Amino acid sequence: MLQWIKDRWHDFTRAFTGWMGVTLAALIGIILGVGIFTMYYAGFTSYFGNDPATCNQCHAMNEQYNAWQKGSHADVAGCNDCHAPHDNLVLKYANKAENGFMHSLKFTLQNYPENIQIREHNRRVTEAACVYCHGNFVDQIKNDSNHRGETLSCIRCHDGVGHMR
Amino acid sequence: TIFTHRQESTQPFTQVVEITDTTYDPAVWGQNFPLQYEGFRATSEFDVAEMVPNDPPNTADDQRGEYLTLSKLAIEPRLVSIWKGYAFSVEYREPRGHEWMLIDQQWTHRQTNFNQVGACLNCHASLPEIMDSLGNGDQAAGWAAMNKLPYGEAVQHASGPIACIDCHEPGTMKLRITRPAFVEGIKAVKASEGIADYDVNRDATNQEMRAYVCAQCHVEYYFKGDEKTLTFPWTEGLTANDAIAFYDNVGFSDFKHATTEVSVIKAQHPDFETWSQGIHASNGVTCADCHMSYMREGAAKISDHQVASPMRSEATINQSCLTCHHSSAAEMQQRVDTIHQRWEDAKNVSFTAVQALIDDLTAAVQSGTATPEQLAQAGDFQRKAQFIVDYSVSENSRGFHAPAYSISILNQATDYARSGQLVLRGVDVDNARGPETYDIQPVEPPAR
Amino acid sequence: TIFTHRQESTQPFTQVVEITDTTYDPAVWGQNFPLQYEGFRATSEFDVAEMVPNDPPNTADDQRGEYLTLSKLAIEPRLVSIWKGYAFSVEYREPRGHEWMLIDQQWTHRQTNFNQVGACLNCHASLPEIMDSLGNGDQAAGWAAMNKLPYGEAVQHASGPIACIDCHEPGTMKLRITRPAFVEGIKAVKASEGIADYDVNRDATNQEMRAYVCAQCHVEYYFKGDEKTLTFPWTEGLTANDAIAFYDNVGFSDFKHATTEVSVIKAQHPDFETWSQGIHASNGVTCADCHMSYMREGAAKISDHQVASPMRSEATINQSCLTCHHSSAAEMQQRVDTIHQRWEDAKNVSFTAVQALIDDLTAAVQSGTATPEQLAQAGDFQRKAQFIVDYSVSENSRGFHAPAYSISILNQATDYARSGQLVLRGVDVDNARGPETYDIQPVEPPAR
Ligand code: HEC
Ligand code: HEC
Ligand code: HEC
Ligand code: HEC
Ligand code: HEC
Ligand code: HEC
Ligand code: HEC
Ligand code: HEC
Ligand code: HEC
Ligand code: HEC
Ligand code: HEC
Ligand code: HEC
Ligand code: HEC
Ligand code: HEC
Ligand SMILES: [Ca+2]
Ligand SMILES: [Ca+2]
Repeated sequence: MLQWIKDRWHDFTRAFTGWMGVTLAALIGIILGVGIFTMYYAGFTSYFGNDPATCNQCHAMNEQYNAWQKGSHADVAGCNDCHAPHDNLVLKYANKAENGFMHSLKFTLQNYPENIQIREHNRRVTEAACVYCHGNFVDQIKNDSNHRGETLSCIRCHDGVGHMR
Repeated sequence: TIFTHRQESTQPFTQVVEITDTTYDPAVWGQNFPLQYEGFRATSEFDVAEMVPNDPPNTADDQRGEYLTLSKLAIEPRLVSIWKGYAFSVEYREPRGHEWMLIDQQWTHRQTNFNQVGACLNCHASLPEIMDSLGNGDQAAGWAAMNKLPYGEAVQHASGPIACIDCHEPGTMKLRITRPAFVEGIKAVKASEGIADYDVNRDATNQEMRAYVCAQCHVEYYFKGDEKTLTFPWTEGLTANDAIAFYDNVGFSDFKHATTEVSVIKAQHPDFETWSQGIHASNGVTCADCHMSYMREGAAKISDHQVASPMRSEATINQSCLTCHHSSAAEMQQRVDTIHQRWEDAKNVSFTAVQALIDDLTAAVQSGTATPEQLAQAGDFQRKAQFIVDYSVSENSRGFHAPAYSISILNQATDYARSGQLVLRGVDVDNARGPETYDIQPVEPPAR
Repeated sequence: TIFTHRQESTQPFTQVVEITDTTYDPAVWGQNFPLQYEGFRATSEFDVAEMVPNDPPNTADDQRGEYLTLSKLAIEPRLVSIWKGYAFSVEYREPRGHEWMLIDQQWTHRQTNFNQVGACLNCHASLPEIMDSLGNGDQAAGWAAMNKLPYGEAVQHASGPIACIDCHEPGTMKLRITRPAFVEGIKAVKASEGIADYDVNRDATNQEMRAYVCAQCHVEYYFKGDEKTLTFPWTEGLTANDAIAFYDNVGFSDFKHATTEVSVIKAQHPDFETWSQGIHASNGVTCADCHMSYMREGAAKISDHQVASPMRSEATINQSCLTCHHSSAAEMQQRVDTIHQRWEDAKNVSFTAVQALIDDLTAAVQSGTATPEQLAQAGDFQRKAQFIVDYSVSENSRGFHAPAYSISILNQATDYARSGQLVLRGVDVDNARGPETYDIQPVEPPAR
């Protein structure tokens, strides 16, 4: 029974992706207030900042935080350099709000899998961040993908870059 | 947004010369892309330790240079047995780099001492120029003409081995398919998967193209009908058994075995088909990922155009395997060695059985002791068993591209070969029955 | 809530009771480690869909509860064939969780209707208590006594299935080996690798122990001599062929096959040996990594003590496989399915051959037509072929623990079984010859 409730809740929260998710999450969030509380507790304001320590407020992020510290990018990129959109401020904060809310909610309910998996839209944000910094270096190898209207996936090969598992 | 703009910058290259549909010469492309060109030419390099002297070199009869690759017929003499009556029993060697493809084909005894056709050129020369030249601009007509011409005539239209234009679209540098045989072949595969009207140059993803460009040549093939149209046997699917089913359906055989008189099929380099059955393929890891891995050249990252074994040095293992496998070069070499060894052992089990069947059938034909039904059945087992063993040996990775699959087909070959022997002794043989076809009850327990 | 999570992380273990060498009851350990205990007890759970009703349940003759697991003899009836003349042909089922081990052993017809010995308890009960009880504190003596006692007597000393004390050292909670058979077995393996005087409890790394604790039971075994000493056949190494060599060397057979009269060997659950031949083992991935993967409990990470299939739910796939494989649960399930299917197909090829040999040999014995040499040779082929197929079927991962290896041994089994059939027809059979043993020259090319 408990599993069933967990599963249904899981389905429900899966609906929170993309723009629709942002709106939905915000609405329901206000009604429930639960996630907001956690966000506050975890440091609501700092969630919108750039300090990786903020992310590590939640022990759910320990693994990534610790690995990031040992990884190749610790000196050059913080969490948000890879996980927040670089192109426009509105999008950046909308994305953060949605993520912040989702994570808080799930953290509170402990409704997240043992190995957290990046969601598709967040993966795209991250892949774009790679190109933001390494654009010139990878110009040539992206040629064919560009012509096909595809985005070359960097993490297909460089999956350990931010924080080796 | 900024990202999409960056991703869409479609002209990342410095254009020194203009490349058109008739820029056949790779050296001209090389002016725009010197790094890729350098790697491309380096496919002429080889390890002398893996070669034998061509003694005397460069005679009028043999222009293959100072060295030849090792003879696979000497390494695995049972290949001679299964190919008795066919050109392959005369000469068959290890391959070497792409720069050698035209020369090696022109001077092999399989070519010089037999009547071959222009279709051979599909995979050993730069094709666009030949098609344009023979078709006067109509590539389809040029291709049809080339396929059925005698080799000696067709080769006059070839100016060299594979070139940039064979894999890239001039101008955009997009990958593209230039071989009609692959266009048709992959269309059949997709159709069998329920995808209608597949146009590879229109529908393939970048990831797919990174395997498909190779799959124009590194595949099993036959020359169809009097037109000698190069064809890939893929309508049933991509496994070895699918290929056998295909040839049985269309009633094709390559030759009649000299001593067993069985009509048999020759398998050639099914690298692509085998790869497609492995775990790398199902994870989207392509030929280019391993054989043309990215390398850093100054401020840019490019694809290593020295197409060769990724295991040839610690540096290349690092550059290909270690990107995905967080391990060491030594450990990766170890894994590959284990896979090779296991495959080698399995091959020996199967090939011993195939050789035994051929010996038995040869004796039965000579002595005239077997019934026609027995000869037909045993012959069919020979056809299947030797095709599979041939398939596995002709595949170039010695089991690596799909370890469990490669051994599973060898297991079938063993069963077929031994079954053929049994049939000659009048045994009714069943193969590969499922448990549900048996009716055997558990034994009653003894009283306590 | 977040408060408790933060607090939990500071104090993962609380010592409530003291645990000593004689704290046999897991419930007592559970007071210190409630989370592990909870998982441990949950091995009693099962999926009713994979069970059949035990009708009527819990009679005086059968205390196995309301459900029994599926009969493997019904799923694969050829098992009955190879085991004719042995208890296994009477009842053999799918295993279930650890909590059932003692009950399932006590009430299987293999036990109730045959004379079994105390050695059976090695792997189906908590051992330290039995050894202490039977040896009055001298565990070695207690063990020797237990092995040869009739089962019905020995089981009186067993208070339950595996417990914490079987895997953990009281106090430190270090992993430890409690089974003398494994201490000896692994010593022999290490000796064959050139490591002298290996003491597993002193020399094993933590990583090794994460497999070794399981390898005390999930291994092929036999009862040696009149002492019925539980022994693992590992002096030659850990492969299936090494086991055959071992049994041949010591001249051991489990039983005489009822219809072929051949002395054959029974293989049981070689999960550890098979795993050791796979790529996970060579990368240091252990049983515990997949079957007892780490899980979050509040802020603490613990080992999931509900030992079971990692594929049982999306959550467990995530928790085990996805720690290393950056993929999705669905994709991992797909990979496992592919491996299972390929193994199943290979098993059917081999088993069809083995069944055919048994039928042939049975007929030959009945008709008395074969020579004694033929019977002996064909019998030896039966012994090897059925042992390998048995080995592969008794292994519990259906090919997963070492996909290519599992199929490679089945290939040998196919060859052996068919060879046995040929021998009965008077054929001289060669197996698995290397290419260097043949003398076949390439054919001379025809003149140009
Ligand atoms: C309130 C606790 C908390 C904080 C603070 C937190 N996270 Fe998370 N995060 C979680 C939880 C819980 C999940 C798992 C959600 C799931 O699996 O659906 C998660 C998942 C993720 C994911 C993967 C899932 C997805 O949405 O794509 C990313 C990426 C991520 N966090 C990044 C960050 C970054 C960057 C920060 C700091 C800016 C941060 N997190 C701060 C709790 C937190
Ligand atoms: C904020 C800018 C920034 C972002 C975002 C970024 N990188 Fe980097 N990356 C760098 C810099 C600077 C270096 C050089 C570090 C050094 O030399 O030690 C680097 C180094 C690397 C390296 C070489 C070191 C190694 O780990 O092997 C790789 C590969 C790489 N980045 C890939 C990526 C990928 C893939 C992403 C996206 C997932 C990414 N980078 C995102 C700035 C960035
Ligand atoms: C250099 C880029 C980079 C940096 C810096 C970075 N990440 Fe990531 N992160 C990634 C990439 C790439 C992925 C997707 C990995 C994958 O799917 O294999 C990812 C995935 C995640 C996930 C989902 C879990 C997973 O492995 O898929 C979480 C959670 C996360 N990051 C949190 C963080 C936190 C917290 C920080 C800062 C301490 C951080 N990241 C810093 C690139 C980065
Ligand atoms: C036009 C046909 C053609 C195409 C396209 C082609 N190959 Fe080849 N390849 C050949 C031929 C023919 C040879 C053998 C040349 C010889 O031995 O003279 C060869 C040789 C090789 C070798 C060397 C083998 C050795 O033992 O040294 C490798 C590796 C290889 N190819 C991989 C690839 C890969 C990867 C691709 C795609 C990126 C590819 N090939 C595309 C025809 C082709
Ligand atoms: C469908 C593509 C294709 C066709 C058609 C083809 N080849 Fe090849 N050939 C290859 C590939 C790929 C290799 C390298 C891999 C190998 O040796 O297995 C190769 C290797 C060779 C080699 C070097 C190794 C050896 O076999 O001794 C020779 C010689 C050769 N081919 C001759 C021919 C001749 C003669 C024909 C026509 C009868 C022909 N090829 C038709 C693709 C092809
Ligand atoms: C995951 C890596 C990987 C992928 C993907 C892969 N290969 Fe290979 N390939 C190998 C390895 C490893 C070998 C064995 C090389 C050796 O033993 O030196 C090999 C061997 C070969 C050889 C023989 C080379 C030689 O020097 O003997 C050819 C030809 C080849 N592969 C072609 C292909 C083609 C065509 C594809 C795609 C259809 C492909 N490979 C996909 C890794 C790969
Ligand atoms: C198919 C695999 C693959 C993909 C996809 C890929 N890379 Fe790489 N990348 C490599 C390899 C291999 C190297 C190492 C080249 C070398 O050592 O010469 C590399 C090197 C790099 C480096 C330099 C590392 C150094 O040592 O300085 C950076 C930065 C990088 N990649 C970024 C990216 C980015 C950004 C993307 C996506 C646009 C990307 N890569 C996509 C395989 C890949
Ligand atoms: C056997 C097929 C083949 C041949 C021949 C070939 N290429 Fe490529 N080339 C590839 C593949 C595969 C890629 C990777 C494309 C991708 O993933 O986007 C590539 C990529 C490139 C790129 C994009 C940048 C990079 O390095 O990834 C350039 C430029 C290029 N090739 C130039 C050339 C030139 C110049 C020649 C002739 C001298 C040539 N190629 C011959 C297969 C080939
Ligand atoms: C672009 C990524 C990538 C590259 C490059 C790559 N692999 Fe793999 N490899 C994988 C993936 C994904 C798997 C599946 C197992 C997993 O998820 O880890 C795998 C599995 C394997 C396996 C086990 C499966 C099997 O087929 O037996 C071996 C062995 C292996 N790789 C060897 C190699 C070698 C050797 C090379 C280089 C020649 C190589 N790989 C290059 C991604 C890669
Ligand atoms: C004391 C002997 C013993 C030890 C030690 C042991 N097992 Fe078992 N295991 C058994 C027995 C006996 C069964 C079957 C119980 C039954 O069916 O009643 C079993 C059943 C299982 C099953 C359930 C199979 C199914 O189909 O449900 C798994 C999984 C398993 N064991 C894995 C392990 C792992 C992993 C370890 C080590 C961490 C281990 N075992 C240690 C004896 C043992
Ligand atoms: C070396 C350890 C070991 C010994 C000794 C042992 N078992 Fe088991 N037994 C296991 C393991 C492990 C399993 C679970 C895996 C499996 O079923 O293959 C198991 C499963 C079982 C099962 C449940 C599945 C089935 O086979 O129907 C029964 C019943 C059983 N054993 C009875 C016995 C009897 C009776 C004996 C003595 C004759 C015995 N066992 C001796 C380890 C052992
Ligand atoms: C890399 C992961 C992995 C490792 C390591 C591993 N296993 Fe497994 N095991 C599996 C998978 C996957 C299955 C198939 C489960 C299924 O089909 O439900 C399996 C099946 C089993 C089963 C049968 C379970 C059932 O429910 O039918 C037993 C028993 C078992 N393993 C024991 C072991 C032992 C003992 C070891 C160590 C010697 C081990 N395993 C190592 C993944 C693993
Ligand atoms: C079949 C063997 C087995 C049995 C029985 C067993 N454990 Fe464990 N236990 C393990 C393994 C394996 C580990 C992981 C040890 C490591 O990697 O260091 C472990 C780890 C632990 C740990 C360390 C923390 C953790 O979770 O990793 C505790 C505490 C523990 N077990 C308690 C218990 C208790 C209490 C019982 C009985 C109720 C028990 N165990 C029964 C095999 C077993
Ligand atoms: C602790 C790490 C780890 C865990 C947990 C793990 N694997 Fe693996 N797996 C590996 C490594 C390492 C390889 C070797 C290939 C590579 O380097 O990627 C591999 C290879 C494989 C392969 C290809 C090789 C083969 O045997 O065919 C498959 C399939 C696979 N894993 C499935 C699984 C499944 C299913 C699970 C969970 C039940 C699992 N793995 C759990 C590390 C792990
Ligand atoms: Ca062919
Ligand atoms: Ca046994």
